[in-house]
Amino acid sequence: MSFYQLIVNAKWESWASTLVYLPEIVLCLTIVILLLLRLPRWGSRISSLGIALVGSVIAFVLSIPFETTAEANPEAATTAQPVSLLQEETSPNPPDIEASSEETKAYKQPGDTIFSGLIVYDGLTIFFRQLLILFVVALLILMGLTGIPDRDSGADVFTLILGATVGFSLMVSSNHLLIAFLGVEMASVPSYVLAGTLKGRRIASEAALKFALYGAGAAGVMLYGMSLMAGALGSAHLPTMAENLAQLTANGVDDRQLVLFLGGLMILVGLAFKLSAFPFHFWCPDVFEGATAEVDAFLSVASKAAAIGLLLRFAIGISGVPGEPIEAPAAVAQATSTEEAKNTFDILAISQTEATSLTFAAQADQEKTKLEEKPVTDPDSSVVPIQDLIVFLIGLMAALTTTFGNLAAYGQTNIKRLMAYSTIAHAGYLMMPVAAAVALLSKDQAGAQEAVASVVVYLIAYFFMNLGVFAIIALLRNRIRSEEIEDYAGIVRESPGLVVCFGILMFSLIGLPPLAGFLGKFWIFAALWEAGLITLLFIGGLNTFFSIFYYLRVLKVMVLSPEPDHRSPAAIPIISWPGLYVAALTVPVAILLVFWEPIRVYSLWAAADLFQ
Amino acid sequence: MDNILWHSVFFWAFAVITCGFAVMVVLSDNIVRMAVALIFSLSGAAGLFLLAGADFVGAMQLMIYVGGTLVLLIFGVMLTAQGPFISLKAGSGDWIIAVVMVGLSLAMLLPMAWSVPDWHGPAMGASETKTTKQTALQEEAEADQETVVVEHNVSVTEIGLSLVGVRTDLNQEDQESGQLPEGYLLPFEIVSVHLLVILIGAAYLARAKRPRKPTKYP
Amino acid sequence: MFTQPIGVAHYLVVGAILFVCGIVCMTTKRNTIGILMGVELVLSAAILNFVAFSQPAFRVDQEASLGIDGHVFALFAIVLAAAEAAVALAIALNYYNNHSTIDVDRAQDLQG
Amino acid sequence: MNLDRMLPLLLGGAWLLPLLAFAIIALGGHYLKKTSSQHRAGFLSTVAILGSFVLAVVAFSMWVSDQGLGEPHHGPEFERAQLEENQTPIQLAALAEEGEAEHAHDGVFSVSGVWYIWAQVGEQKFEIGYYIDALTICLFVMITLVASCIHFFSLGYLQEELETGIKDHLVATSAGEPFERVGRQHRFFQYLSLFCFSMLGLVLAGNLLMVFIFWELVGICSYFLIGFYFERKAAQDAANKAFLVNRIGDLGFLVGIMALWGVLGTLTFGEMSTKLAELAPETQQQASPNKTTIQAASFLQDEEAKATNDEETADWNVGLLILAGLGIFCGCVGKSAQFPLHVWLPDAMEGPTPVSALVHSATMVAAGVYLVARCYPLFTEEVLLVIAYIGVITLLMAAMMALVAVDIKRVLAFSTISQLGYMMLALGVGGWSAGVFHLITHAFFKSLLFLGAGAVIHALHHEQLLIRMGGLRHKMPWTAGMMFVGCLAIAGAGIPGLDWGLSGYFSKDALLAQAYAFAQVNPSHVYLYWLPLAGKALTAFYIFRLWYLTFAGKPREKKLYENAHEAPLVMLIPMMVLTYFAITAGWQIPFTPSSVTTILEQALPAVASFETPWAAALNYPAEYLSHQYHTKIAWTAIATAGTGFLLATIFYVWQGLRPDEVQKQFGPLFRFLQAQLYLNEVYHFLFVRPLHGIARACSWIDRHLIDPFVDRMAKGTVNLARLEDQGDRKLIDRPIDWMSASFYDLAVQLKATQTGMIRQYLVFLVLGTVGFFFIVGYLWQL
Repeated sequence: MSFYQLIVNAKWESWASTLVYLPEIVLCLTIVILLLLRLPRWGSRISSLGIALVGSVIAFVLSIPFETTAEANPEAATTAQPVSLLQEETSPNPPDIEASSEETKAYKQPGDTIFSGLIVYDGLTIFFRQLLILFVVALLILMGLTGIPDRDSGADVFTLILGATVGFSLMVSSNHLLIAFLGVEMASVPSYVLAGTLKGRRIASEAALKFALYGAGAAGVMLYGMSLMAGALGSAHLPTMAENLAQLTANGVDDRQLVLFLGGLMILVGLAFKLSAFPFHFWCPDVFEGATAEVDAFLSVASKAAAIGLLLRFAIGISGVPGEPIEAPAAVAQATSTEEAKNTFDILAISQTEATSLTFAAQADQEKTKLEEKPVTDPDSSVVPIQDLIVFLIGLMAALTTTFGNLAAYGQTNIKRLMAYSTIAHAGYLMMPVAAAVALLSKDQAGAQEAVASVVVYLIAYFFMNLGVFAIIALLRNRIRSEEIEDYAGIVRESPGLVVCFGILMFSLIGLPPLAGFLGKFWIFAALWEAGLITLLFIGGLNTFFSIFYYLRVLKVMVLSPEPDHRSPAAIPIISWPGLYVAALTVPVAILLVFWEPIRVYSLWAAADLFQ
Repeated sequence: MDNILWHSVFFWAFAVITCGFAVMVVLSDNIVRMAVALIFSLSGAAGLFLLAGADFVGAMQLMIYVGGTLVLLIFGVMLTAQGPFISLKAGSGDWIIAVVMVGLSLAMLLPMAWSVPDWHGPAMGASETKTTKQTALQEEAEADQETVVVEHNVSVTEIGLSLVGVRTDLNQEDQESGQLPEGYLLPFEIVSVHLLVILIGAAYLARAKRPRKPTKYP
Repeated sequence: MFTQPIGVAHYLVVGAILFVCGIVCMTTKRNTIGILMGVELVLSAAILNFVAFSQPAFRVDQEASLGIDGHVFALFAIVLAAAEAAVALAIALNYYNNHSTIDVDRAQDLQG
Repeated sequence: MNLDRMLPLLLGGAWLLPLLAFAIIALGGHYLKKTSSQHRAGFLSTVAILGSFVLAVVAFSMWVSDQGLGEPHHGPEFERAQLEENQTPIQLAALAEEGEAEHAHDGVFSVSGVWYIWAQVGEQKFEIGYYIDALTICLFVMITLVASCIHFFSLGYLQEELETGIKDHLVATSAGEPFERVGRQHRFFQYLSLFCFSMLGLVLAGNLLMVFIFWELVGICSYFLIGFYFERKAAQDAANKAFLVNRIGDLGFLVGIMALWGVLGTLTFGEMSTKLAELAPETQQQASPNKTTIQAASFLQDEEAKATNDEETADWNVGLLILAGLGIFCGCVGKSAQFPLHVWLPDAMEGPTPVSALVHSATMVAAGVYLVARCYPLFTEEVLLVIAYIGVITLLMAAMMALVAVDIKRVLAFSTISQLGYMMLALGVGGWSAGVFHLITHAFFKSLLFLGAGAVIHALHHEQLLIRMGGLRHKMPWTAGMMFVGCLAIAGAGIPGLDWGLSGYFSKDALLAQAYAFAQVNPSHVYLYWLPLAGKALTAFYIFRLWYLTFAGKPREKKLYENAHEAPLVMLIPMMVLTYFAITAGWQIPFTPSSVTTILEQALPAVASFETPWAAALNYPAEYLSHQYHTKIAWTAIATAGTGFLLATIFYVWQGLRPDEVQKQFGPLFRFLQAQLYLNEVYHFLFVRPLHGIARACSWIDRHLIDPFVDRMAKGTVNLARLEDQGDRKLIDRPIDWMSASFYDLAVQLKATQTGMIRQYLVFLVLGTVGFFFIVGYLWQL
């Protein structure tokens, strides 16, 4: 096979992959533009914030999954009438019925892998990408409002944020350990710099140093774990690894369990660092206190979301259903998934044409025969112990993390530090449904899907809650020049609207109905119940109780305490850009419960592809 | 003497160099000495790479890593030249913890490293194995000899092609059966973006603040 | 000792020793640069593992070797480690500028 | 004309109009108030409710033109003929079954659907839907009509709330000056609009969950409106009390909803009957004429074919159904102020009088009755019996308390409780349409009475004590006249021979007849007839006592009397409208044999309830059967009411008997009644004091356990820092100190783990990995 032929063959694949990878590419282009604008003289006159905002908004628009499906089959066209009309307009080049399989493959569907299997492009990827890019947009607006990167550092800071976002996106869609590691590094390393954004301040540099050293150590451990895992399973490609693992366990070869366990544990340690899970959370409070509130919001929402996405991919990927074909989902599975998508999510119905699935069908037959040859003895029983181990590990870590985060938050005097512990606690809550999903993998696929969906729901709520709180912290810092809780005393009398928003966000963080936090917690607890993880459920409930006190203490200080004598005026009216920004984040928190059904459908859709 | 495998000899030599200098890095208090020991240790590791048939990786290890460490050395000298070296000594308590950690970690890692019989060496494996990926050449070789050491030294071409998304080491059947070759085009491209971001970030931190009004935020 | 062929396990042992040296370095050195050196040791231990795992000649179950994947992984790890070191150095320099010392034990402003 | 499409549209519009008004006033009320025309908020609200009324009337007329007015079941001749043949109670019961088979299972025409699916849990959906039948339509018209009247009335009544400086004499300030505040009429109308929205939503709701939401919303509105004069301590307390007591009921309601969910798997009204039928298919099939009480052929007992397993499930289901019924009724007890939970309603009179008229007599408190009527098929016989007895207890007890009340509004409040008891009783004895009919007539005459009382209070400048009034008929003849009509209506005045009377005559007659019919076939429950009859005398007595004390005789307080004046037209006209309906609501619609009852009967649900093994089987006579007793009952009832009226006249007009002497003689009883059976005190002892105790315990725990814990954490940090300091100097001690301290504090003082030392963090990174490896590895025996 000549090099030329290979290139030609690879072309369609790469092109199709590039099409669905456009958001990241736009982010990268924005980075380059930000860099190039420094060269010409007039470049400094262009607002780097504007460039970054435009870039991320375009990326967000592109991250909305565009329909590449053409309704070639007339029957299918009639059944899915309203959708198909839209699709035909948006699809760039509808393939004919006679189109070769190669050409139909060119258009990537959710559920496919792209870039030769390195990256999964499925509902979860789409969700995380949208969430992360939307978060970047919101964060950039906040930075514009608070003006924390000044004109000098603006381009640098935005470059770092966008670069880290590309890393997050890699993390959540990785299908390969290399991509996972690359993603973690791309996400972490810019974050180290971001933590030290205010480079003239002692504590900022200290925070960046601690973050960098701890992160480097954790990355080393994680890489070591990856080497063991990949070596023991003979591949770094997650589905292949899962298949090999299933084969290993099925064959009763258990001399590698020590290597596998240590490798998995070390990868988990690396993820736990990103998630700031106990006992790998130590960097988190220090970094949060030293960094600016804007960066804290970035670390606590985007970074956590990406880490939980990677944890989901890894935990479910490695212990997923054994004996599955390695490559892109078989046509049979895809056809069923298509039906499900139609049923569950008509609005975004990502439908597959009959023609396409027919062309896949031939392949599927091949896969089936291949599958039958493989000596997988009892697929269900063989990986269950591994799943149990993963559930135990993640569950234990989640329980410890939540409890620690909530208890340690008690004595805090700095609001950012308090929020750091709160973030730790919420990371614990987020890990719980992952354990539930793995626990349900071999028992109840629909239940596992619900568990993953609960992560999605919680992240949506968490996005608004934490960004809102940190935005308020940043705005107040600009006024009163302090982030100590005691300096917030009686602030309600100066800016009542802001404090009402703060109160709603705090109640939501506790998880009280009818706020968004309740929605997320309810789902997570429901998933835990479904999975039979009653102990974890109990710990989660207990921790919700613990968390009430320290959140409300802040509110108490804001509302009840008398105002200190010497404080610069802190009035931020709600009818002002900063006030409206905060309100815009608070309103969804207050009314998200109303959209229970759309959110449920969306989250289930996002989780669906993981199990096909 | 015929029994001596020179490969093993060199392995042990490089292993001793690598580990010995690594221990020296740990034990030394002087940052310059540490850096020098680190260079030797990493060079030893590069030798081990070469022994494992990873010529290109070994070369890169020497160029990037060892070269990079030189920068570390320069920084170390630069930053500590003014301060007293003595003050940066680790306390006795640290050493006690270190010993505990060494004990625990080795207790964790060494049994793990030795736990798989298949990995003890090509001849020491207990079972006969059937390989699925053997090429015709290898099958021929197997026919000749009882125990075959299938060596696979990855060439620069192969690595280079894989970085642009073309895998030459997987044979035709694998590709046609739908086995997607895991080309590394994406990471190869994306890591360049990463390096760009890193450069900007590092430069941002390292460059002096332009003389302007002091930052107004606390 | 010299008559036995070398296997993956041997490499893993070397890697384990490197790893332990690395983590001890990270936890005992008060010099920031020293800690970074420890990180480098840990990373090179991992890279060593990757390289060892890619060589089919070192093992019985030859089809399970990583082959080119391991090499590429090792390469990327080297690149990423270098990038990380660059940023860590920049941060250390920044720290030094603010604290006039490279001793990490002086970084005590943030605690509790 | 398509009912399926038009009705949701019209009623939905009628439902949302007040919400619109609420939103506008809530957001822009401040600005509305500032404008020159200060009535604006009130007008807005009034226009909104008038619009709702118009829409409701349109919907009503569409319904009538499509569905007709409904026919009365069987002519009286037919029944009489049947009655002669079947004299024994048991045979009567058989007749009842037959009637059921013929009529009750005809199927109720209803329009139901879903506007929005809110959430989906498993197969279950939570929807924003609607369920419209004759009951819904009638209640819509009634509510919007009464609400419109009361809105107009409020415009006059709350005139002074437009001023910027209002002196509230009931609020004591430290200086002894009357408390002065800014008027807040717009707030009043804002709450009123919200209330109307919630109340209409409650009636329109398509499932129990929605009902619960609006149930809580009306509760909130009630809370706001009772506490409208929130500067007054009494108003604050009353609002809190109403809210808290209702919470107890709502807890039961929630339990009921969950139980219902458990047994039926649906909360949608439209699906309930089919699900119930699935649950007990035999009951439906066996509704044959042969079935008698003695046979007691319950679907549980005669199933030899079914395995015990199934029986257990069925048992369980019936148990759950009973729990559901009791729970739902518990909610109704709270909202409709039935016996143990009635204590909040008298206190709720602290709110402005229009509120008392609308919320606490005509609509909100009737919501409980409405819910019982709506969920009627769900109630098993035991539950219905409980409802009936609770109703009887309530009506009698409240009527007796009304005898001794001295506040004009409190008399009316007790009267409301009593009448609600009548409705519950009617529902409990199987008189579905009688109960609902009384609900509607009561709404008219009771809001009329309240508005009259409001006019009096307005005229007397917020004087509410009956003993300080008197002779007001000269000053305010219109009010006096209309209130007299209201009194006659509530007393059930009418002429049995001509079958002519005020609205209350018909409704009370119907429900007493039903009670009589029930007592006939269930002789052990004969008190369910006699006690309400006695209650009727009490009703007539206390209501005329009220009227006499207010309007008749000589003025007792000269000064008050002299300043009194007739109400303005804006208050009189709504009262006239209500008077008209208080008179005619029970009449036959001209040129048809129909009346409000027949319209309502279009929604009559199947009375067939489960016969359960746990209670002696009861028999529920079909409602139309009670028609035969109407004449007989009417004579008895009018006689008892006349007795009450006569007694009141003797006491207060002719003064043949002196109330104070009676009072002295029955001192203990009098005090017992005046203290509302000491229930408030009992509740205080049973609930409030323990709660205070718990609260004290919590605060103690907070102060003595949590605070020291936090303090210790802070101290621990200081100590640790000190230890570190020493450790630097004493190199040998340091590791031990450091380790012991950090490990001890890891367990106890979590905050102290965050020492700020990066190297220590890295140690934990390694130790964490190693620790997880060994611990988990050990646990999993790897």
